[in-house]
Amino acid sequence: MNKRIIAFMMLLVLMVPVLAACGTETAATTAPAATATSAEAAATATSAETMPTAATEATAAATTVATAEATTGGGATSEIKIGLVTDVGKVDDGTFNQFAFEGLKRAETELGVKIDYIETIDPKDYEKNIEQFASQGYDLIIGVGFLMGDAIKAAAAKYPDLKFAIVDFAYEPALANVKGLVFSEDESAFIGGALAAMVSKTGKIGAVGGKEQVPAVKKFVLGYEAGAKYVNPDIQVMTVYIDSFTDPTAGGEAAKTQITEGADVIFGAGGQTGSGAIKTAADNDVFVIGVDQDEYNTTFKKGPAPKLITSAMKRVDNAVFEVVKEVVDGKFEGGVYFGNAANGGIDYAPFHDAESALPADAKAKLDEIKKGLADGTIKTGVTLN
Amino acid sequence: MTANVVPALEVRNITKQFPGVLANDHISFTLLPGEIHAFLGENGAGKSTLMNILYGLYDPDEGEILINGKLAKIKNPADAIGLGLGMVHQEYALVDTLTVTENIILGTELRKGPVLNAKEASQRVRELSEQYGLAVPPDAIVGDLPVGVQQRVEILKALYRNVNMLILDEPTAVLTPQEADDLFRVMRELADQGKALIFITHKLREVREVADRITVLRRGKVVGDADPKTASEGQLAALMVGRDVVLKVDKTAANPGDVVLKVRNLNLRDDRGLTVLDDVSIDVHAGEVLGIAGVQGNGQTELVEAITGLQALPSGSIELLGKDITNRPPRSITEQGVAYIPEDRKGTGLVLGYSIRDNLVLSTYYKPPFTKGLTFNDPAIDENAKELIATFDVRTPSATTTAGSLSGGNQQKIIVAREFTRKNRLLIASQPTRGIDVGSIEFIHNQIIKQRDAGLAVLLVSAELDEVLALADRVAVMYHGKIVGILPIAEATRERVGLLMAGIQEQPNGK
Amino acid sequence: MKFTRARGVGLLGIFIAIVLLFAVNNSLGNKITETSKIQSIWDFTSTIRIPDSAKLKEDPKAPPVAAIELPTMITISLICGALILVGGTLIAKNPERGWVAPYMSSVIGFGFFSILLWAVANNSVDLSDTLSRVVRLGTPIAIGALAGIVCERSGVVNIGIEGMMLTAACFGYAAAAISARMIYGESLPANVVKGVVWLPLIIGILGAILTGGMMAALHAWLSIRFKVDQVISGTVINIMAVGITGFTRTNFLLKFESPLRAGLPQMPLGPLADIPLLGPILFDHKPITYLMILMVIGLNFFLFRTVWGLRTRAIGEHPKAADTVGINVNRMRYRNVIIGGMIAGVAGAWFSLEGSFGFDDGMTNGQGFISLAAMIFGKWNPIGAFGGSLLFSSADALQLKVQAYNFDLPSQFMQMLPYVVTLIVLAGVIGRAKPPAASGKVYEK
Amino acid sequence: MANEQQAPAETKKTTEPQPSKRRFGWLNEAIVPLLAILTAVLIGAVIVFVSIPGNKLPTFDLNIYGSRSDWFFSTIPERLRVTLSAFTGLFSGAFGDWTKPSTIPVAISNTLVESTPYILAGLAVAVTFKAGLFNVGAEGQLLMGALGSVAVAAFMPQWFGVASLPAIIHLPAALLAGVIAGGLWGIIPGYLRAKTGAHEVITTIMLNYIALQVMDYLINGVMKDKSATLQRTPFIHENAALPRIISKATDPSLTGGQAYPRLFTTTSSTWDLRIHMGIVLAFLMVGFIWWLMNRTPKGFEIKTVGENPEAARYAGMSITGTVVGAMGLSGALAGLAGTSQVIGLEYNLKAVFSSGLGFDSLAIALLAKSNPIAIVPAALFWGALRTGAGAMQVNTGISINLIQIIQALVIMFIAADQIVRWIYRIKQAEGGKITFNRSWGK
Repeated sequence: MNKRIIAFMMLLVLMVPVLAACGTETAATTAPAATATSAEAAATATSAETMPTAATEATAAATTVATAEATTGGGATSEIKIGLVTDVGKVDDGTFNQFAFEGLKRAETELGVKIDYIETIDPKDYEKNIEQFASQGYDLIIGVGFLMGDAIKAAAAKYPDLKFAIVDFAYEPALANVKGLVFSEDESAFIGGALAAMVSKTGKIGAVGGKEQVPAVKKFVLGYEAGAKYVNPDIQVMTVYIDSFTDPTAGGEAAKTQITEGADVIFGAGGQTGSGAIKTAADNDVFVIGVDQDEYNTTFKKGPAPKLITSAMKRVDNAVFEVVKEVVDGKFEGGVYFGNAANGGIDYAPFHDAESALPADAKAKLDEIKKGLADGTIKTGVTLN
Repeated sequence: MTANVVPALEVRNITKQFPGVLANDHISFTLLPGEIHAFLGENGAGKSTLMNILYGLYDPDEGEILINGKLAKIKNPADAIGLGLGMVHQEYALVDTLTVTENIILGTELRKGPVLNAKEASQRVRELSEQYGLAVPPDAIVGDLPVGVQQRVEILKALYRNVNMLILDEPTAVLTPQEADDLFRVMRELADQGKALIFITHKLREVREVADRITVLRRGKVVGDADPKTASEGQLAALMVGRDVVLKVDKTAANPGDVVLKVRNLNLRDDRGLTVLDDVSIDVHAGEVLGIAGVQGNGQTELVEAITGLQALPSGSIELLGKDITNRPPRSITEQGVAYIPEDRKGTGLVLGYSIRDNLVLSTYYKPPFTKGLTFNDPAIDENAKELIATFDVRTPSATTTAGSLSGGNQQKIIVAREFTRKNRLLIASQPTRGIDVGSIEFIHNQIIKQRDAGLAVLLVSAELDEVLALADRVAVMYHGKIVGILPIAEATRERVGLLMAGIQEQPNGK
Repeated sequence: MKFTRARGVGLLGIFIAIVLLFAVNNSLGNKITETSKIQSIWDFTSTIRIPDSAKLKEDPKAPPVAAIELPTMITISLICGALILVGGTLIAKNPERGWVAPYMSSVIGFGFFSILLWAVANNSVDLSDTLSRVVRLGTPIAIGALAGIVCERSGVVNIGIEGMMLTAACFGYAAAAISARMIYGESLPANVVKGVVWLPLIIGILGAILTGGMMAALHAWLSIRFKVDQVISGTVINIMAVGITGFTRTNFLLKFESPLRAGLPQMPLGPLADIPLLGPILFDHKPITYLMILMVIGLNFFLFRTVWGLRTRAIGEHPKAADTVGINVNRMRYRNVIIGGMIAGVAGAWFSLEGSFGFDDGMTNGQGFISLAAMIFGKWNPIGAFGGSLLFSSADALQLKVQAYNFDLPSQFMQMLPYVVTLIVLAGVIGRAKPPAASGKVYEK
Repeated sequence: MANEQQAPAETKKTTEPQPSKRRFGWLNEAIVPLLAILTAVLIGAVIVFVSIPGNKLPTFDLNIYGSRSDWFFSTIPERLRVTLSAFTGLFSGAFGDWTKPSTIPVAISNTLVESTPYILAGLAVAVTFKAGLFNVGAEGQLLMGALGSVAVAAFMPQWFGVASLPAIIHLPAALLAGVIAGGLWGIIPGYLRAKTGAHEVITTIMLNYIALQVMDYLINGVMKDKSATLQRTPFIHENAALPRIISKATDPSLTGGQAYPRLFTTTSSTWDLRIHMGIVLAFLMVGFIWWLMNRTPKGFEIKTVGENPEAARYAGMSITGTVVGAMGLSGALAGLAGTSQVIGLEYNLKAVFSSGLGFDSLAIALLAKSNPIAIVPAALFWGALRTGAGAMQVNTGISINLIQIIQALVIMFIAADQIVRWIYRIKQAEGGKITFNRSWGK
């Protein structure tokens, strides 16, 4: 009795790859291009449309040269494939992982590219995860996060014919097949800080950051401080960094401490932690400033949010979308995309429900500052290290 | 004992099989109200199994139980209690951290809704203890009480549940002879009040003292009934063991030599600050057996552990052959020629999951011939096992059998084999024959005497007064951590030692 | 001179005091240049404010009830001096018992206080806010510790509390979100947008309790029915929890739009909340925090005054004894472990419905393990465990508080503070605590 | 349990109960773990089947499907296909796509690279299991090992004021530093356990958090590569690196000017592999630990302390010494895991987040029932799951958390093997249960 069950189970296990192989074959024969005697690689690329299994997607090409031929030689029938490797985190964790993914999703719907992603669980897997896409000849591979700097660089050297992009990191000197997507977070936060200083009555404002070691976070926080001091040199800025991007409770508590010590505007810069901070602060009736995206739409679920005065936006999504578009249009070049006030890569969000609570001239003043940042007449003065 | 009384309990053909052992083989007996029915048998004769079946802790494979003439199903202790059966376990079923009252009422609590009615419960316990003459402090924490009092709590626990049958499983094992007498008085009183009592023991004298009827068990079978008034100790012993037993150990007079072990002024307190060792000083000479008598838990364990280095000492000194070994690590003491049979065979003496072969080198594994360079020398270890198994008559299918699967006697032989074959000057044996069969007891007793005759100093600790009296050349008695007297064997009568064990000091000049 | 526990603790205390003194001296020395009013490190003062909670609501600038100005360096020196003195006495006298725990507690307590003074040198701090945060952050730890107590008192070690909390947080939030959607549809009716939506929140808490109970049932099933080592079984729970919640979150929760916007509300208890100092600490919290206080008192009562408590203590100490008087040990253990899991579920609800609103991967952040430490610290007594929880949460609260003052201690040191405190407490103070005797042991007849 | 390996050879026994059982002993040992894995994977498949993300399925459309349940049933073929492709993805990610032989070396190399720290950390935990300790601290010990080795590998020449040191000195020094740092981090909880009774489960978890902070502090402070924008240490010196086994020549411009060694150089991308000598070290350690535990007095002491501490004490073994030693050895092995990651694979150390290795290594040691040899297949299985997870996600969009669910189920079925035995009607085996020191206090 028991032997039979075991045997059956064993059989089942053996069947898995066999069945999969069958599935692959069927798909391949139904795919229109498969009947032609075109290069195997091309056929693979085509059949991938209908049958996205690893078996079919795995490129036949033994060398990267062949892969490159496949992607370019596929012509109109071949689909452009974009692979996204997240930093440790998820594609929907409310950090740059999510915003990069949203840019990519927009590219999927608007540009018709095929997108796939891998969520990294351990930093030592960066290289492996990039390899996963590279070895299958993805046209563009996007790495999210400065920690992936070395891994992307290595992969770019290994696969010179593939295109890469990396969020929050730029290479010096630039690499021919990598686009670094960096932002002047400080400028974005500078505007937010200026607004904070304008609405603060106590002369004290607070900032709650995520991990201090992440340059983007630090630039946000320092930019915020600089912006506030630009408007009111005597303003006191309290800063708390929290060693996590996913601890809204700690974020909220940090905001509360700052409020009891007199802060009446709170800036939250650090994923869920920052969102937790501004949500709690808003509940405690002080003004708050969001980060990365217009948090009116995310954290506050499209309102009502009378306390959210603006968000210091960093358009990772736009940058990712743009770089995909460049690939689709065949205009991709290695180098740096530098998102700043001048090119709209950073911005501040509309006031939404807080409009009435703000000083009348606030909008004008902010536009003026933004213009100043864009044309270089105002400098944030933020440098790291 | 009129014939027409309905038996309180009737057991018919109870059979219980454990893996490899037929613990109870078609046992039948009756128990009448108002009688004390003793069950006599060696360890492993099946007494405890039978009682655990009666009390619902085990399910019998066969047989039936009738209570007051009616067929009873006892699935668990709650059923047993409901049917009026109480039990005083060999190892007390008392929760040390709870109070006397809490222990007594546990399971049948006095309550106001979900809340305990502590006051009334305590009052009830007080009344009950007065009614049966069993004095206990109702609000004391049980763990703080002496064993004798704990046993009273156990009995009260049963009485509190209004039982009319009470099983006492080896109740005298931890009592002084005087405390035991006290217990017998209580038992008699209970019987006079109409309760039926089952009294389990392996001590012949006790059954003759208190029982109305005796059933003897051997290897799971009833081998005979006896009337305590007529049966002699010899007859009972023969029935119990199945052959004529030598109750005396053959030995010649001691021939003491130099002092081997010199213990001076040991003092020790436990975690709670209670005195465990109180200024203990003893000498053990080469070629003599110093027996330490005393009720368990009076500091014997700590004394022995202090000598063997297992217990750190704040004060006092221990010398072995003139060399100070106080607070030395156990290994260095062993290496100076100390063999030690620990009281807890399974917990301390052996690693039950290891093979016999490995257990036989448990304390010598690290040195040649058992090691060669960095690794074990397997042929030597195997050879050692083969030799000792043969010499010490360990009954086992093979040397790779795990120690845990052997009988208690064979387990003890492994320890004895391992310890006695080293080069020793001092032998410490703590409860060396507890819970093992008569054959093994005899074997081990003879080995101890052999060691003494070979010139070793022997320190024997036993809670069995008979064992001490049979083996020792001098008897030291411990009470509350103190050595209350040291007697040469010729002066050590059961009565004198018994009084000392109860802490009653003799006045030097007679009172 | 023997090295004993008392001496070790004394040495550690002296070491901490000296390091603290040097660090403060150094750090304040660096600060002198920044301001002109202060000439030497002795001129720094730290102000402790007790605000007027009643008036603060209308006027954020209302003057405090009291503002105690302490000379920073002198106070810290006195504290450290006293700690060094007592530590020295410990080393010299080597007392056998009764000293270690109070001394270590005061080293930690006064140490925290000194760090606070140090951070607010030349500044002021709101005491009632700091202390109320201690209670708030202590809530999940204390509830977790209670869960641990219920399990361990009945003889089952539960290191799966972390996992139970995490799953409960996840499914508690899910229950609230989904039920809100079912009751209100895609968006809340206009009249409740600003108010509190009680029904789904209560369903959420119940869902969390249920989830905790189910995870605990798995733990009980594995460790009682299958006699799996309880530490392993707890580990299974912890790993499983990470997987299940992560999977649920990405595959379901994130795709689900709930009309619910806010979690459990602040519930000041009327005039009681306006009492200076005491009000914010005890009477101005969210529901689960009040519930925690009730549970601590309640469990203490149930454990020591009721039939259930007596039996629970008995099966955790000596199951055989309980069995012989007719208590079904394993059934009772099942029941208690599940009750423990349900309590852990309440702690889980705190994370996703009270502390913050929403669920994130790993949002319990190891608090379940700290709960266990608090339980051990409290010697398996609810009140003691509550004290332990406050000790740990005060490390957390302090860490959040001092950072707001541009404190110059590296943030990593502040971040590791709770864990270091746990370690010190476990090693120094409770080394001798006696767990329930049968805890961790399978009961076999 | 003890010494069963050498039993059959020399003892001349007359009655060996069941010779056939003995001959296939390993199969009996392995059948339950295998079935546990199988069952866990099947349950995983059911989970995938039920919860396939919408973007991989035809969208629910009221006009076509009528109701949700219709939709569910009508998508069953599609669900089956995606489920299968999830697991084929898992397989091809871990072992290569066998229809395209060129993908095989890289995939297998990746699996081995992933498994290397699992083998070492699994061994680390297995050693403590043998001593009756439950070491959850492999993660912290690994981090400290990585820190120690990177300190020596990247900075040691600086301390002596030279440009570089010969490999014969530098590589062993780096290895040793990692082993010692990990070992010390393991000794702390060992000492606390032995001396104060503080339970190792909690102390090691606390030490994991502390290790993370210490590392974070150092990497952002004294050990930071000042020239890099990344928070990482400088690249290690090439003479301190463990060689890769076969790969293309590295580009020094990518690796801080260092040219890292390899045993065989290739120009083919197929054979440009990340596998490094760390795996060889891991196998050596497996052999060493087996030898230590089964053939030496020290191993005997560790096992005895684990089986019965009372008896060990009575037999003259030092409990404190053994517990501290076992934890130190465990820490050293975990430290070696971290070391091989740094000097064999990454060549520098980044500020990382918790990777859950502490719990993974517990699971591996449980799966292998603490048998050093069995650690290898257990770690390979774990490594394969992790390596394949990426491809699975690409194929199906299934959350990587599925892997964690499968892993937890595997441990559950291993720990409660009665469940598996009950499902497949296998008789209960003798012994083999692991037990730990149970109480929290002393």
